[in-house]
Amino acid sequence: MSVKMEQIGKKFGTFEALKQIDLEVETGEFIAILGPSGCGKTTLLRLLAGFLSPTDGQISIEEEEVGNRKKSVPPEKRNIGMVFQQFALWPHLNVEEHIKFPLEHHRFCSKMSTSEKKKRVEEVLDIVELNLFKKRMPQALSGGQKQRVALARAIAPSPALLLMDEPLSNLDAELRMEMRKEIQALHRLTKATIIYVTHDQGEALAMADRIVVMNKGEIEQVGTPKEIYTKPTSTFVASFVGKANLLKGEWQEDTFRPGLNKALRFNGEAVTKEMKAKGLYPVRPEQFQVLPSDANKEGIPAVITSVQYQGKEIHYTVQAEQGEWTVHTDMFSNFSLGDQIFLTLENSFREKEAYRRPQLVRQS
Amino acid sequence: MSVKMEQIGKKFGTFEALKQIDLEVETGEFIAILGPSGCGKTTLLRLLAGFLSPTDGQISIEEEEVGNRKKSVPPEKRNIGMVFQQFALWPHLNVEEHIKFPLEHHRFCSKMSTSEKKKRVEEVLDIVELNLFKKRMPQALSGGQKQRVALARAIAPSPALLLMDEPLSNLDAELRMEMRKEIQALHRLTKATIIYVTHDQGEALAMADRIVVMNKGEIEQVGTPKEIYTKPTSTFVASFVGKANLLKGEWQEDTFRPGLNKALRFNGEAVTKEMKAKGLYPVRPEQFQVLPSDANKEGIPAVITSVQYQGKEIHYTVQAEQGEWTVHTDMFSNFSLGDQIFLTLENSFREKEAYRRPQLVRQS
Amino acid sequence: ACSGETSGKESGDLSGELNFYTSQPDADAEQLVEAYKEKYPDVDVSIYRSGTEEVISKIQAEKEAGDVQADVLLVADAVTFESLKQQEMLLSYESEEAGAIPANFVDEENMYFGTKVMSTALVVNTENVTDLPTSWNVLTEEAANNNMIMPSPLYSGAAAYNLGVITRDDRFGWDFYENIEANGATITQGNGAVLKGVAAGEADYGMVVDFIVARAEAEGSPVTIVYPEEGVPVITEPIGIMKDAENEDAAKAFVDFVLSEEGQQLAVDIGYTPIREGMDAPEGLKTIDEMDVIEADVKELYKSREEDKGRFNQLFGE
Amino acid sequence: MNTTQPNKRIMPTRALSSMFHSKKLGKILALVAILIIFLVPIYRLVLLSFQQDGQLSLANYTNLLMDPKTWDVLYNTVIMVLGSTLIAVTLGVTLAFLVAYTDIRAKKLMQIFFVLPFIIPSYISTLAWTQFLGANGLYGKMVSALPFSLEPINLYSMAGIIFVLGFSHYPLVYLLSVGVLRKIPRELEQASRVSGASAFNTFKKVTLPLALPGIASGGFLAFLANLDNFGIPAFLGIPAQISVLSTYIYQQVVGFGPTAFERAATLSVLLGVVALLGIFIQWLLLKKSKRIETTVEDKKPRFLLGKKRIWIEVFLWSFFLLSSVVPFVSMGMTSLVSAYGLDFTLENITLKNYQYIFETSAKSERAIFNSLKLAGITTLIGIVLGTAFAYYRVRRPNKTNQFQELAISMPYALPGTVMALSMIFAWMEPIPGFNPGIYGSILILFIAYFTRFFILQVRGSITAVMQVDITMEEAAQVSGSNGYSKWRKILLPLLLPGILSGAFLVFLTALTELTVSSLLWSSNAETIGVVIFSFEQAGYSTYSTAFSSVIIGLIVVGMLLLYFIETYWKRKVGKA
Ligand SMILES: Nc1ncnc2c1ncn2[C@@H]1O[C@H](COP(=O)(O)OP(=O)(O)OP(=O)(O)O)[C@@H](O)[C@H]1O
Ligand SMILES: Nc1ncnc2c1ncn2[C@@H]1O[C@H](COP(=O)(O)OP(=O)(O)OP(=O)(O)O)[C@@H](O)[C@H]1O
Ligand SMILES: [Fe+3]
Ligand SMILES: [Mg+2]
Ligand SMILES: [Mg+2]
Repeated sequence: MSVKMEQIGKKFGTFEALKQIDLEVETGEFIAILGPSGCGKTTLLRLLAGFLSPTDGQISIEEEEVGNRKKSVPPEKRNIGMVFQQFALWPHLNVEEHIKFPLEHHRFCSKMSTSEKKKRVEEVLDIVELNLFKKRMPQALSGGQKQRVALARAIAPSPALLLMDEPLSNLDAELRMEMRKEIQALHRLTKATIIYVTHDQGEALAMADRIVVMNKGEIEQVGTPKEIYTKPTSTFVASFVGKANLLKGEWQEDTFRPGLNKALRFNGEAVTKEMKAKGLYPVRPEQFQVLPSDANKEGIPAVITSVQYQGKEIHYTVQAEQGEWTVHTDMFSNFSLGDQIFLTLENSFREKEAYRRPQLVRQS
Repeated sequence: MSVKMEQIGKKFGTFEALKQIDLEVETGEFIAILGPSGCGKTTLLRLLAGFLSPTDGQISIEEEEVGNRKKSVPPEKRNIGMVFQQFALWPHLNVEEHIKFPLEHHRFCSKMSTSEKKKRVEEVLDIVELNLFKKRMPQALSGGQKQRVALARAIAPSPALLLMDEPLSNLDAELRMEMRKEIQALHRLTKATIIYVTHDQGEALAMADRIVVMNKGEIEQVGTPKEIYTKPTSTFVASFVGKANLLKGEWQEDTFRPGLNKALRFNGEAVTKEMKAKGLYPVRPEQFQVLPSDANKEGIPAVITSVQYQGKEIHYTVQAEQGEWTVHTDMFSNFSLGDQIFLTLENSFREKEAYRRPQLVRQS
Repeated sequence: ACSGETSGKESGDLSGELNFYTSQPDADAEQLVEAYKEKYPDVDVSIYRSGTEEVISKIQAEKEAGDVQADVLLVADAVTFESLKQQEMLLSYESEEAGAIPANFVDEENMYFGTKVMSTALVVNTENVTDLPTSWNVLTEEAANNNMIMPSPLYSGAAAYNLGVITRDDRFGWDFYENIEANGATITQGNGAVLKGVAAGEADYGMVVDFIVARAEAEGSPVTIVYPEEGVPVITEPIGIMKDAENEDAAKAFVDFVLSEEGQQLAVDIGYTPIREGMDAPEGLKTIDEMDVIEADVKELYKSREEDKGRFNQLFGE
Repeated sequence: MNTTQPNKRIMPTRALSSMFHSKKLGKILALVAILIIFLVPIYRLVLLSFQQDGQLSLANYTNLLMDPKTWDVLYNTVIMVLGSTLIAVTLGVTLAFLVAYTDIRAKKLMQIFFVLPFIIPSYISTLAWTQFLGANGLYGKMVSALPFSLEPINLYSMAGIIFVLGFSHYPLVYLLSVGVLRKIPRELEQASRVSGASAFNTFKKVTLPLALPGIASGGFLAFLANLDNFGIPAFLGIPAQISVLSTYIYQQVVGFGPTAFERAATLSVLLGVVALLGIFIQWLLLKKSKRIETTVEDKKPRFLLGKKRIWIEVFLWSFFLLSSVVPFVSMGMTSLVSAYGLDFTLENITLKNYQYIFETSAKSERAIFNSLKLAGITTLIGIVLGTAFAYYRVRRPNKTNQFQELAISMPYALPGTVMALSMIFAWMEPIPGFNPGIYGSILILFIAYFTRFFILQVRGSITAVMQVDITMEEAAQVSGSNGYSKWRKILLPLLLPGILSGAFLVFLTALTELTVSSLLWSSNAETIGVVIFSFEQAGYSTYSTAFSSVIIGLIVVGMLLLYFIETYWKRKVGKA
């Protein structure tokens, strides 16, 4: 189902939760909405579902205007499914009944016989791995189990437009990975349009056809995961999605001279023109090379302010003169809080070489 | 505050949510509880808080028995703070009042003057970055904002024991990182004992002094993050925390011969004896080397079944004869669904060399 | 009277509907109507029965709403009728049967007629009082100190009537009520509550309408009625026809029947003192001839009722 | 894209706009219906208060307001209503709390005793109380056994009125709060406990504010019930010469003279103003109340009383003994003696009163049947319309429905007598000159009951709707369900306990209604109340108490039956 939002604005009282949102979604697309807490993701979904009316602009579904300042086609007429961020489970229905409900009522869900419904319920229970819990009431479920019920209810009728508001936030990594796969499979199978809100950029990058990055009620950038990750057009996207540290300095064509150590040169062929215009060089945490202070090598001086063990990696936060940066190293580095270090890039000094050559296989 | 659980069991009706839990927590320790959805994490916290009574065993806090089958010291006498998984915000109080509430009631919170309370509220609002929202009611907050209020309320009175149930699950990566740091700072500052439930092993590895891995109501392993990550004593821990793929094969002392390609040899000095006893060799996703089928090199044959773009990495799911495995490569690999590949390890064939030498700096 | 067709203009057999509003006890009203219907089987009588106050309020409300539904009215006392008369709500009817009724119980303009005699007398709890009093003055004496009950004129029309009559009698006047007040009288809403209070022994003396005492006594309640020597105020449960009565003929026949010997005998059988001269009173009650009746001019009573009540209220108010 | 397909675009717009119009039409119709049913009677009353000698004038008001007696009465009224409402709320909330949250036993059985004070006619409970506390009563005997002397309590006083009113009307608060309390998510209270608040502080700062919808609704109904009650202030106030608005209005109504009615109307308007006060307080409270996450009634105890339990149970049952059993037993005893006032000794005991009621009086049966029919229909229609209105009032609050709620409340606030008279004004000739015969048939009673008791259902339902979070409906809607199926499967199950407590109140009040019926009944349409009233008035206290005992006995048996059916059913379903 195609969706179009034109110049959408939404105010709560005087608070502008959404500003001038323009977005077109094609039938069958998988769109992830990514953005920090409070940026308006849920509000956007609620507008699409028809629970809220925009204070400005209009929303069309399948070329038909369904929402503007004055009118709003009610949710049940929109052929949608939705996973609510806060689950919204019905306390008087058990797991199975939750899944059966949309099968019985969704008006776009083809009429099913009782046995077909039963089969579908079992199918969906399988997907969310809740077969053993089908007779449980919501109060007797764990947080993650509740969330899976909410997911199951939304996908059961295979709606043409599926709105998901952080549907996996309460699940452990393992299960989350499985659910991701299930959602992707579902997407392939039903060709449903999916609009998927998440705070986890890994999820967005992995699953979406396109990602919409939002900030403070506005859209910052729309693009494929690769575009968003590798070609951020704004500092916000660079730091939010790519987790990039933005080094300030001077650009001379494709070469960057960091402000904190003018002797260094970084290759910057792959850096977007927007960054160059701002005099910034984005460095992702794992791109840094960390040298101990006694190494007597040139680099940007910084001090370790936090160390987080991550199994295969260690994440440091370092304080440089320009601000706080994040640095990831493999698990064998061994710096402690307060250590003085120097940061460089692999490609510094090697101006003539390509920024980084594609390699077939990683040699970690 | 020291906590001790002895032979704790908890049944809901006939369902055993917790079985024979033995756990000792030292004063000032930061314990993370990690486990899949529905394994009993929340139940454990609720027992510690005093909302539930164990059906077996006893709980002591500071050597004093606070809960067993028969008696239960009420929560307000336990000097604790808690972040609820489902937030449990009071709909009739605004953000500021939520934070003020424990300051006024917590009996272990030193009596504060009105101005001190005010100051503390501002401080905590700063920590969770909700200054602008202090007069908002919970209904008018986004999911992540609500969660931060729940966090703020729990930490405000600096309780001696802080129970947190997935306190960051609704936050974006950026904010989550900041909150992590704040919680760590708080921990350093107040020397509070923290018991932290999470489904995110990154969080657990980064923050905790010790990690408790649970599964199906039982404790699988307790240990420091390094121990848990590098020396899993059970297949569950290996795969759940380390995300390790467990290759089946034969052990000859420290050398492993994978079942799917008997010609290969893996070095296995670092592998725990429990794994060896089971004839398993754990391989973490990023340890695999992936060779294309035309490379004509020896390895374990597998087929790509899913590709997930992750920015700096690409995550593949592959189907080998022994089951599904997860493989992470850097962003420059370029396999598609259905591709036939061969998997090897860096240390295969090199039996004489150490499994992996510590390196000071990562050369990614 | 909204009730549609009035077919019975001919004097022979009457028909149509007749709305009878009354404050008589239920059973009494029913017996009366049954007896009437035996004579005029085609008249369909509907009874509305409630307290005098409620009946009058209802009629007033009906008037306010534009159409009085009642045809025949029978309520406790003459003053109430006087007020309706003043509001020109009654129909004048010279009943042939009225001749046998003492003239002072028939309205000058034949708008209402007394139908029975109900005196207000003393009620005494026989378990606690052995020495039966003889005078109203017992109420102002030590024996009745904080030990007597009377109905409130503010709530009960009959009590208001008694108040008017007694205060206008030279032997009593307002002094009598002042003394009662000083003696710690308890005021209740109506006669029923007085009887209950005395029967239950909450107080030993009470001022109450006679027939309910006789009835209770007959059933075995520890109470008895005492007619004081000074005489008793009497209410007559008058009957009258509403001006806009739609079924005038049936209404007139009803009045005639109530006043007739047959109708009066019915009252006696139920337990009331008949008003028709020359008939016997039921067991335990005096006939009208045997009673000394304390009386006052109905018109004057009507005019000064609000004033009387006001004075009473002041007297008994805190 | 917008301009290329004009047909496709206009069609739904038109359909939508016509729907919009029909919605508007429905709104207007509802408004008109409420105007007619609830406001016309009051309108006539107000009009009357501005009339003197058929002329429009303010004289009634100036006269009344200049009369110091009026101010006395107003003062008394306000004291009485506030005092008794306070007692009713305190008792109601305390008991609701004990039942909803603690592990006391036999809660289901207690339910029966909770409602008894509300359905025992007030003249009976008043009498029982006065007898109990009177010089020869049980209390007197108990007190005289004490080593020190205690003043006998004089119920014939303002304090007495407040006390008995409070004890008669606490069930309203109890019934509307107990479900609300049960629906408060446990975690909200737990969050308070881990924040260090004691059980008591948690109750004060979290539970109470969250239970506000129920407490305010119940308190408001108790407020109105206290305001319009006539029986208790009449019985206890007349001897003490305390007049309050309801009794004072009655005095005016039964007074003579051309201004009697007008004065009564004017006073009724004043009473309406006092009722407005209650409505505003209620709105203020409800404005503060917030919707909570929707849960089903959680009947598991939240507080284990431990050793204290037995003492609290003893206290509770003594309380029931006093507030429910004593009046009930005293009524039963009266109904068994052969004549009023006789001692309750073996030779005086007889069943003849019951015999009389069942054998000689066909009316009793007819009355029971009529009352059941009236109460049943009123309740059913009330459930549907009351819940619809409540939904609209809570989900789309606006000036119109706020005003409608006010209009709906008024008839319950007016004393029964005034209310009945207003009904006559309004319904005898709803269109001047045309009498459809509603007045004079059983229909008028039905309309009167509906008008008067609709607010009970509305409050019950509003309380219920306020406890259902909008996301419950949103989830239903994205699942494709709206209208019928959403109501049947999602809303009704969640609303049911609240709706039923409202319906329960409507049914019981309508079943035993006395004042309004005694003015509006017509031949062959007598109700239970009318029969009791006429026995009582004729001095047949033994009959009236026998009849009351039968009625209350039937209600109790009915409730017991429900109780057993429920436990039986649960056991059966539980096994299956
Ligand atoms: N009241 C209850 N009645 C019956 N079973 C329950 C009840 N509460 C929890 N359970 C079950 O106990 C198990 C443990 O629940 P718990 O809430 O502790 O899980 P959890 O580890 O917190 O999971 P999650 O990460 O999904 O929140 C779950 O399988 C759950 O379904
Ligand atoms: N009813 C409301 N009244 C006022 N402000 C509101 C209301 N609902 C939401 N907001 C505000 O609008 C902004 C956007 O909220 P929204 O729920 O869309 O955020 P979100 O992007 O979903 O955040 P999260 O990831 O934390 O769930 C927030 O700042 C929130 O405080
Ligand atoms: Fe009377
Ligand atoms: Mg959100
Ligand atoms: Mg949990």
